[in-house]
Amino acid sequence: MSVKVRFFARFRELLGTDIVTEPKAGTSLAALVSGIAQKNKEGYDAIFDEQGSFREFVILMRNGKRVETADAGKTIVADGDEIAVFPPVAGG
Amino acid sequence: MSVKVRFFARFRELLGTDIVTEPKAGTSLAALVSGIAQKNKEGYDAIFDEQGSFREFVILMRNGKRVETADAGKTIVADGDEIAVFPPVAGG
Amino acid sequence: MVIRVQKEDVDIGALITGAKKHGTGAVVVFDGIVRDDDITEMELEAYEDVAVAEMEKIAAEATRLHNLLHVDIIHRIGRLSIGENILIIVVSAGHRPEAYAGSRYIIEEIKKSVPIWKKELTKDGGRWVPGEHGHGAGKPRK
Amino acid sequence: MVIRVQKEDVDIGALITGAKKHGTGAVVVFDGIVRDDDITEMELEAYEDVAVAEMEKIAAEATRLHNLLHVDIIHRIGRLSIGENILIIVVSAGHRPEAYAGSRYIIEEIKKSVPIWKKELTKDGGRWVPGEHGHGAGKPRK
Repeated sequence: MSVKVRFFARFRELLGTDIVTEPKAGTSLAALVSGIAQKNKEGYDAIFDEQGSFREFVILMRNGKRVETADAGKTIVADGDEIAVFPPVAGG
Repeated sequence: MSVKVRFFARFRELLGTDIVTEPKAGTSLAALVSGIAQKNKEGYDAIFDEQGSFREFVILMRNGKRVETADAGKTIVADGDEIAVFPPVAGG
Repeated sequence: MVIRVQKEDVDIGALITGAKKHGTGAVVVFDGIVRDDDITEMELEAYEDVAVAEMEKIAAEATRLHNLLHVDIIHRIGRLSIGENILIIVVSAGHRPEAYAGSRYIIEEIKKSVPIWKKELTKDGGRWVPGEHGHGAGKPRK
Repeated sequence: MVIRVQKEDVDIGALITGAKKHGTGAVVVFDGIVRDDDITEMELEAYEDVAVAEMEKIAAEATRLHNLLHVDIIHRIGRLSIGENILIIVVSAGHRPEAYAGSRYIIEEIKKSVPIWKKELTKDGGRWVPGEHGHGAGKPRK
């Protein structure tokens, strides 16, 4: 299956964006993002704390809908999903 | 001496405007306006009540400065004065 | 700063461009419009010199109270059709709270104290619009 | 109703004209501007589909809460110079309190939940502008 991961703003600068991955069945949103982020230590540290938990301010979306980071470990990604990971918004 | 009286809005429709008068020395603002208004009963009644006092909502200005109607009887007009008489403002 | 009572309409886009003084982060525009309250047209009348002087005082006070960087106030008079601009207020400030508050301050003060009157013209004649501030109108300002 | 994320600037005068729906008595425009905070330029980035969908929700909610007659929201992205328009909100309503309140509601909600980010470019590099709402961003709406 194929899942697209989009990082924005500072996370995009550190990790790139529109990353198409092919996770195994049963992969959680948290594991997916963690796996991709590990390719760049600074990018990983921007998103995850020392315990490997999402930092408090990180925002996750799955197909345009917010997923609380506390639920990301039990949210299983599906084929065709678009995952977005971004810092607090600052438009306007 | 010469004093100009300007009525606005409904008062203007009833009494005209830019009326140049030549009051006697010592004429009060109240007497001046009352004298002019008497030429048209509807105009007079729009500005004065049955006791001949200014109606509560009437606004008076002398040379662009507000004069409280309660003070109009003791305010003596002077040569070159511009007196304005108008209902509550409704711009904006 | 443009503070005017005039018959002509105005180019709001150009006013906005002119309001972008150094330090501007927000521009707020208020545009009061002739509303279709079963009327045919609206006729506006002003005590012009006093109206302009009063609007200048309001603009200065708004600038002081709300740290505005620029203020324009154009109040139209004469005969206006439904949908036409009556009053245009353009303010700029460093940040949005000041811009909104300054704009709102100006319109509320204009309603209170600027000697301008509106007559709604209808098929059956016309009616003078009552002021929102029955007795406060034209009160001396501190 | 125009709700858009785009690089191009927009003709605010034309938007105001388009906002004058039947019953309009007041139009309020908010124009957010690139402020000169010792920067050279600003670079804006959006999660576009979600940003537009979120702004559409905000416009609908503002319309419902404040009886608006028309709403336009244009949020610009890409690289903008000092003094350029970032965000233009045009609302119309029957009366001014609704127009001001609706406009303000929209900008505050955009700041909270629309996935757009700003980077201030400086002589020494750049800095991402922190959001005003650290953790509320993108919260599910009821």
